[in-house]
Formats: sequence, structure tokens, C-alpha cells
Amino acid sequence: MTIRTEPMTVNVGPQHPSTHGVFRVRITFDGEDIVEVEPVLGYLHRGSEKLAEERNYVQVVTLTDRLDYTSSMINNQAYCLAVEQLLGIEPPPRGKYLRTLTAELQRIASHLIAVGFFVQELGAFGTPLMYTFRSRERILDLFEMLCGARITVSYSRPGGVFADAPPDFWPALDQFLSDFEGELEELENLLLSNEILMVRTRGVSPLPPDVAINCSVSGPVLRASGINWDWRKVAPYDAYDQVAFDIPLGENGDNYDRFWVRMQEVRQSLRIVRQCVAQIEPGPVRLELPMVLRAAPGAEAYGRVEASKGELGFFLVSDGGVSPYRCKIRSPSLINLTITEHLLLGWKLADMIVSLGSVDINMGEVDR
Amino acid sequence: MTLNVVSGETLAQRLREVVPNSVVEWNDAAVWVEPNSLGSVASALHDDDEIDFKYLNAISAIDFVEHFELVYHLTSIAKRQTGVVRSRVYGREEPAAASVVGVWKGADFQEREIWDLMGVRFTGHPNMKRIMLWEGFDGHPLRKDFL
Amino acid sequence: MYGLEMVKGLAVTLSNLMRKPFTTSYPEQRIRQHPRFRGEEFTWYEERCTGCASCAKYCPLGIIKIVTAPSETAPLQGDKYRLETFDIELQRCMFCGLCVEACPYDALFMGSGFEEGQYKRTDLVITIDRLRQAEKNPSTWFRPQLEGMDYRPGAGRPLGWREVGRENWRWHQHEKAGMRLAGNRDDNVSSA
Amino acid sequence: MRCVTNADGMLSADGVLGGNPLFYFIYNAVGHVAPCWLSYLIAGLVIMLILINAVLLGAAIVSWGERRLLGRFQNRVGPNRWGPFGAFQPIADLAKLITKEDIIPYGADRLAFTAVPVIMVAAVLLGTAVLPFAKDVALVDLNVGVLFVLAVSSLTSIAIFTAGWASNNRYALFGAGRAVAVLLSYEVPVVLSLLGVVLVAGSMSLGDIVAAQAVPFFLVQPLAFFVFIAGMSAELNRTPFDVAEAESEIIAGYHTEYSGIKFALIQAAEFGGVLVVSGLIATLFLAGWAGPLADWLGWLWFLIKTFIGIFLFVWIRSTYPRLRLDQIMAVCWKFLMPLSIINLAAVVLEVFFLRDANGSLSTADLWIMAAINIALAGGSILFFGRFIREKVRTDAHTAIATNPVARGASTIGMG
Repeated sequence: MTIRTEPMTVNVGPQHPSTHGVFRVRITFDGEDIVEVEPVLGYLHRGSEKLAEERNYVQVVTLTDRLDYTSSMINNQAYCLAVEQLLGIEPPPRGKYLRTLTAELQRIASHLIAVGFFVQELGAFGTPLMYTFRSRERILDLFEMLCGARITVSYSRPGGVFADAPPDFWPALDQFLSDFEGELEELENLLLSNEILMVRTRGVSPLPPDVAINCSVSGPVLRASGINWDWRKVAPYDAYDQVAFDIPLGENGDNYDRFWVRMQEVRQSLRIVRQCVAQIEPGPVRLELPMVLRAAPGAEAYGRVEASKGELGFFLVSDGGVSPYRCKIRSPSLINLTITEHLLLGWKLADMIVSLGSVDINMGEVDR
Repeated sequence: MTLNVVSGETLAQRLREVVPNSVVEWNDAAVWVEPNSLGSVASALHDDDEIDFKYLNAISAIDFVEHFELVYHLTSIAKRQTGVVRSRVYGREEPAAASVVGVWKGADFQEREIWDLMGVRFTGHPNMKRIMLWEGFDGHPLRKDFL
Repeated sequence: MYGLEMVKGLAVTLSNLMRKPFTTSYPEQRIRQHPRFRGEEFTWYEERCTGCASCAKYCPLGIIKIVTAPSETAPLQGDKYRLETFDIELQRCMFCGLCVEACPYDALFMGSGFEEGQYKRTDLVITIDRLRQAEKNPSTWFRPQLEGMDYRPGAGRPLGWREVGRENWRWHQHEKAGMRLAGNRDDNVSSA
Repeated sequence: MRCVTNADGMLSADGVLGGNPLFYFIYNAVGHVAPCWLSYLIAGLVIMLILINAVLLGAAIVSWGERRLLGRFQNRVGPNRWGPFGAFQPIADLAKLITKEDIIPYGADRLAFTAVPVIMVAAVLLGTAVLPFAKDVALVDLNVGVLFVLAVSSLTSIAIFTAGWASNNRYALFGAGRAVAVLLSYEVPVVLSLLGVVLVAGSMSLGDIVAAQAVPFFLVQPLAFFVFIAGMSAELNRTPFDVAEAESEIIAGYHTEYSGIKFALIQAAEFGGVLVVSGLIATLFLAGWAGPLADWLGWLWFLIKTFIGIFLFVWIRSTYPRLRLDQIMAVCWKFLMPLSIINLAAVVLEVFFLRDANGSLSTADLWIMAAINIALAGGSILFFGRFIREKVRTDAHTAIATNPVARGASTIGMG
């Protein structure tokens, strides 16, 4: 006997406790099973690309802070790389190392948020989240020491970073690195092979590699599907060619793999930070550039980095003026959302939240 | 492990064999193609064994006032090479280009965004609606003449 | 396996029960603020300011409003302008610090406060009088000369205008033309 | 007419309030000036008022304690603003909630929507009626106490379903559907586990069950203890079975639309439920008021044991993620059901072989049972736990197998 059921359409978001900001999905449920998915975006659209056309090259750095507000350092870095490519300049080595170091610290912070909220969405009442935030606060403290702000850092500038680290930064960083080892271990003990977490996430919403490539997915989501693609390795920028690190790869591309890849990337980032601290040498951190930069008319540059969410690219076009003629932002979160339908269809309401969390989107970046 | 850049010339030669009358011009960095042949160009590049552009990085649209320019950054993950395909779309009232969603699903949101903000319509896109702004919004904000 | 990992998880949370909380109860306890903190209540030294409006031009949001007028009292001393308006619209400020970066004479500094709450939006606009009267606790952000001084903003020792410059600006006079120096508090240095 | 009576007078015959000294004190005092029926009513109402207030105050303390404990488990402070260690926080919350607007959503069934908080609180209060707080101190020592507790605790499921249905909200409907599925399923193993307890104690009266625990029943029947805790966390909607109000999935589940004083009542019912269930755990498995100097300090032992139960619930809540609805059903029917049946079978056999001529069990017998059952518990939890895990594993494997481009093992490894 089949039971006749009536599909029920539910608006999940934009004010849902766990849609990562103001993301909205219109979902049709059959009981608890998802039969239709339609993502609705744009609630945080601020027109960053248009704003960038009216600001000079340095001022745009402050806009990039606000794209993915959980990884501002990496956004700054990506934009500055694009501008440097546009101007044909290269920052001094210490600047490169500082950028690499801060980017990896930011990657740790961002992945900690991703993992914390992922487990929060699985229903753990705040505990893993508080543990991850405990470590993240330390990183943000380091950022405050470095550049006076915790989230909207504006640390990188075209031609380097705005200032060298203060002398008390290095002992604080060492202290953090040694403390974080234990905190990370605690987190792994709590989460990495917890049976409930495994049961909830293994085999759920798998993303096959061919779909991942076809949907232009990038970052940890792509690597969780088993594809060895990391811009830090493929086209090393800044000081990434000077440091050794591994790329964790998943097997099935399910929720657990995406979570696992992030946990492992935190370890690898820690490794990179340690190497940066060991290798960095005194010297200038920023090129002497005029305050108002000008690029050659018609110059174009596509600068990209491996941000915490995926490939973050800035496509800059210059018309010879003081501000970019066009500043296209290739945001990983938006393009990773292409797989929403693939991930959710056929799974249950409870898995929907977790799968969305495992993609780790950030609405500041999706809507821009 | 290095990243090769496929020059526009190579792309142009390949495209002229597979998709006739599609190539407009080329230089070292990129190849320019006809906007309404973008779909077949995309599948040609996607299926070609040598070029193997299975991964679409980004579609950018630039408003050069006299024309719109679409820039496709493409990557082959297996061959570790990148390339750029560009296309000029003329007209300001209802400029249109062929959609590449059938080839790269990742173009879905990006083409919708370009339609929304730049006003270039992609023919063949299954869901050509505004994405960031609401339906009924007047104008396309990223155009240079939008104030 | 077999629920042992779940027992391990219980052990982790139990060990944290005994640990000291890592949060602070904000109004009573305050975390240590770093000297580079970019805070509100900009510190501005009228003595150093020439009214060039570099900050206003460099502000990405255009929230700084500067109006200068020709000085009538002492035009021959090199002080051609006096400032009539120096408004910072704090409610739109994003504390990027680019105005500080742009200032060529070390006259504008980020502040060190972070508790600006007002009942009216207009009260959030910092006016020139408020800037004059405010206690000078400049942040060391983008001011390397302050970092070498072992100075901490908020530690209770305001800095006078002579101490904050990159070098001794001889051409700044103690009292500029047309200045109302009612709120000038740094007269520990005798006049030049 | 004077209605003075002594402790074994006419009123003890009806069983209700039997032997309660406070009751007789009030009854006698009022009886000097009032007719019999009125003094009976007044005495009863006073006792009930005391109990209701005690339970609601207890719920407030539980809510405060849970938040403090959760805070410390999560390495933060928890509520600490008002009163010593923030102890007046529940009062502040209540004051806030009472002053909030009481919203009944458009399209809601007003009567049902309003009745739900009342039903929920009533169910919790009813549960306390049979709890022995100390030696011979219970509102009523029903001879079917266990049955009564089970009956009133399932009232909650009706209330929750009504709430979900009456709210005219889809999230609430999700919550209601989930809650009913969970609550109805988990009744079965809980009842089966309590059957073992009743068998060993030889009585359904909670007072007798406490008296029978020469060896606490969590040692004699660890399986029943485990199943009861798991089942009760499901009935209380607590982690890892809190699907009915899973805040990350369906906002707040069945009470999404409740606000103001109604929300406060639902919260009171939830925390009161924790209190009552912890009291039940203390009574049924931790020997209730029994302990050194039980005649005078029985209430203290009861409180301590209740606190152990509360702590256990908070601890579990702070640690585990939530299971999915189908997995919760799997845990119930494939894991807890067999465990409770094994427990019941073992207890039946043991009682059959160990009991003496009158059908009662000595302390030595209980220790023997404890030894056998602990071994049995370990073995069967491992066995059935593996069973569940195997099932999940194959699920995962089929998912991979249907994946057309599944890759071989490739973990970290790339220079």
C-alpha cells in the first residue's frame, strides 16, 4: 500500500538559525524528504564590484575585507596579488612571508568556524563551536596585534603589507602555536571519529568528482571529492613555493570527507605557519609606491588564490585611471552553491542543513 | 608541477578546425570568438583531448560602452593548463550570447549574475532570471551608464 | 567504534568542565587591547594639522568634512589656513584607517575607544570641538614612531602633539594663527 | 462539628495523602473552625500549592543549573549577571517573558494553541505526585505508581502534537510529526525496561521499589538503566534525540510560534520534565532516598541522586550531536528494544531461579543478579552496537558504490 502524501513547500531562510547568514532555499518536502530545491540569493548584495569602480586601488582593499568576513586576510591577499599583477610589481620577501603567514592563520580561523558550525548544525549544542571559537579568538587577537582589527583587517596592500609585525607579535604567535596543538587535539578527540557524527555524515550527500569539476566547485569541497587541485600548489603565489605542505584529499566527497578535509587542512596550515616563522627574514615589508596607483590603460590581470572556501579570483581591468575600470570578483562561495541541488535532492531535512554547512558558504561572498 | 598557459593562437587553431566561423581574432593571451557560437566553442574546448578545459573558473563581463566583453577563464585539471576565451557582444538594448550551462554547470549562477548586473542575456540558459536583485528591478547596475 | 569514541568525547567535555573559562565578563573585566587597535574617537592634533584634507580625499566613504578659511591673524607666519570644520561621520566610518595612512603630517590618529553609543545619529558625528577637547590617546596604527616609545593607548598617559610626530616639526608653531586653544592640554613643554 | 482525627483515623482509608503529617496538621488546625469537607479541601490545596511551587521553582533551578553547567562544559561562564552566580536568571527570564507580547499566529487554532502549555505543565506536575521525596514522604504512594508515571509522561506527546498542529506553522508541524514518532516508539523500550524493575521489586509502588533496593537497581539491571536513560532523553527531547525541537533544523520545532508566558510555561514544563525524570531515575535505579541516616537525611540523598541524573543529562547534551529521525528509530527498534527484551528475559529467569519460598529476593541474590547482568549488559551493548554500526557502514558503502566515479583510497599524499 502506498501512502499518498502531499508535498509541502518551506522557505528555509533567510532568517533561519543555520543558513549561514541570509541564504534562502525554497524547498519542497515530501514528508521529510527533499524533492525540489531552489536557492534564492541576494539578501546581502552590496554591489562591491560597482563600488570598486569608484575607489582607488588601495581603497578597494577595505571592500575586500567585507566579502568573506571570515577570511579577510586571504581576500586582501587575493586582491593585492591581482593589483600587483596589473602593475607588474612584486612585493619584498618579508611582505610575502607575512602575507602567507597571516593567510594561513586566517585559513585556520575560517576552517575552525566551518567545522564548528558544521557540528553545531549536526545538533551538538554549542560545545564544539565554543571550542573552535576559543582558538579562533586567539588568532583574531593576533590579527588585532598585527593590524588593529580583528575581522576587517585590511592588512595586505598592493606591494606588500601595510606594516611589519610589532615585536611582541612573535612570542604571542609562538605561544598560540604551542597552545593550539593541544586544543586541536582536543577537538579531534571530540569530533573526528565520534560515532554519532560518523553516522550522520558518512555517505550523506556525496559529490562525485566529475560533477564537482563540471559545477566549477573549488576549495575543500573539490578536494573532498578526491581531486588534487590547490592553487597554492598548482600556481604558487607569495611564499607558498618556499614551504612544504600536503593536500588532504577525500574519497567519496560526502559530508564527512568535507569535514575531514577541513580538519586536516588546519593541521597543514599550522605546518605552513611554523615554516614561515622559521624562514622569515628581516627586511622591508612594502614597496615604496605612490598613495594613488595608476595602471597602464588596457592592462588586465586575473589574480587568484586558494581561499579558505575555494578559488578566489579578482579580474581587474584598467583604463589608466586611478581606480579599476572593472573589478570582477570570482567568489568561491557563490559558485560552490551550484551544487546545492545535487547535494540536497533526495536527502532528508536534517541532512539538508548539514550538507549546506559542509559546503561552508559565506553570504558576504555569495552576494558581494 | 607547473601551470601551463594555452596561448590564444593554439586555441584559435583548434577552434577553427572544430567550429568554423567562430574565431574573430586572437593574441597570446586569449582568443576572441563570436558570442552566438559560445556554446559550440565551449563544448569543443571541453571535449578536446589536448585542451581538455573541463573546469570553468570564472565568467567576467566588462562594459566597454561600445561593446560588452565576456571573458571565460578556463582550466584543465588533468593537463594542468589554463586558457582564456573572450567574446565581444555588441548592442546595448538586448545584447545576447550563447549560454555554456549545458557544458559547464558552474556557469549557471555566473551567467544569471551577468544578466542581472550587466544585462547580457544568455540564450539557452534554462533559468535566465535575476539572481542578486529582484525581478522588476529597473536597469543593470554594473553597466557604466547606470547611475 | 563500539561507542568508545563517544566515551572519549564525554571525557573531553568533562575535562573542560574543570578548566577556567576563556571568556571575560565584559564591563568588569576587559581584555588587553593592543596598541594598534583601530578604534573610534579619532585623535587629532590641531597643532600639526595643515588642513590639507588628504584624509578627506583618501577616505573610501567620504565621511570626513573639512572646511578651512584663510587665516587673518598671522598670514606672514606661514599659517595660511585655519580649520573651521572637521567633521567625521562616525556612524558610517568603517575604521579602515586609510585617513591616518594618508595624513602627511601625523596630525590624525586612530583612537583607542570602542564604546560609542548615542541616542541620536547626529550625535555620532565627531565635530571639531569634540576632537579638540578629547583626551589624546592615539592608536599606534600606522605610526611606527609611537611603537618604539613603549606607549600603550588607554594606559592613562595622553600624548602631546610634540611627542607623536615622526620628527620634530619645527615649522609647526605652538600656537597657530586663528586657533582657539582652550582645550590645549599638552603645555608640559614650555613654549618654543 | 469537629473533624479532628489522628494519623490512622478515617481519612487514611482513602489512600490519598495517607500518613502525611503536614496534611493532618493543616486538617486538624482548620477543622477547629470549618466543616470537614472544607478543611479536607483546604489542606489538600495547601499541599498541592507547595508541591506545584516546589516543582516550578525546581524547574527554574534546573534551567539555571543547566545553563551554568553547559557554560562550564563549553569553557565559558554562563549566566552570571543577576544574583549570586546568576542564580536569579530564571526570574529575570520569567519577568521578561511575562512582559512580552503573547502572540497567537494568524490561522492558529486558538483553543488548542492556548491549552498546550497548560497540558504540558500539568503532565509534569502529575508526575511528581507519586515521587517519594524521602522516607514515607510522597503526595500519594499509589500501588500502581510506575504505571501512573508512564501514563502521565505520555500526555506530553499529545500536547506536543497539538502544539505543532495548532500553530499553523510548517516547522512546528515538522516538529510535531517528529516528536510523536519518537515519543510513541520510545514508550515501548522504556516500559519493557521498567518491567524488569517491577519484577525484581515485586511491586509497582515507587515507595516499595525504593525499599526493595538493597542493591541499587542500576547495578542489578544496568541494561534497564541504560535503556531508561536513553528512552527518557528521547521523551524529554534532549540530545542526541532532540529532533522535535532541533533548533538548527526546524527553528524550535513544535514551539516555534509560542511567545511570552506560553513559551515560559513550555520551558518550565521542559525543565520540570528533566527534574521529574531525574527524580524517577533516582527513585527507580539509584535507590531514591535510601542511604546513611535515611530516616532524617532521606530528602538529601534524594536531592543528590536527582542532581546526578540532571548532571548526566546536561553532560550528554553538551557532548553529542543529534541523530537523524530514521536513525533514532533504528536506535529504538534495533538497539534499545532487543536490549530491553534481553534484560527482561534475564530478570525473569533470575527471579524464577533465585527467589525463595515467599517469592522474595535476598541481598545476596541481588548481588548475584548484578554480577550476571553487568556482564550481560556489556556483552549485549557491544553486540547490538556492532549490529547498528554494520548497518550504517553498508549504507555508506552502497552510496559509494552507486557513485560512478568512486576513487581508490587517496588520502594525504602529494609533495
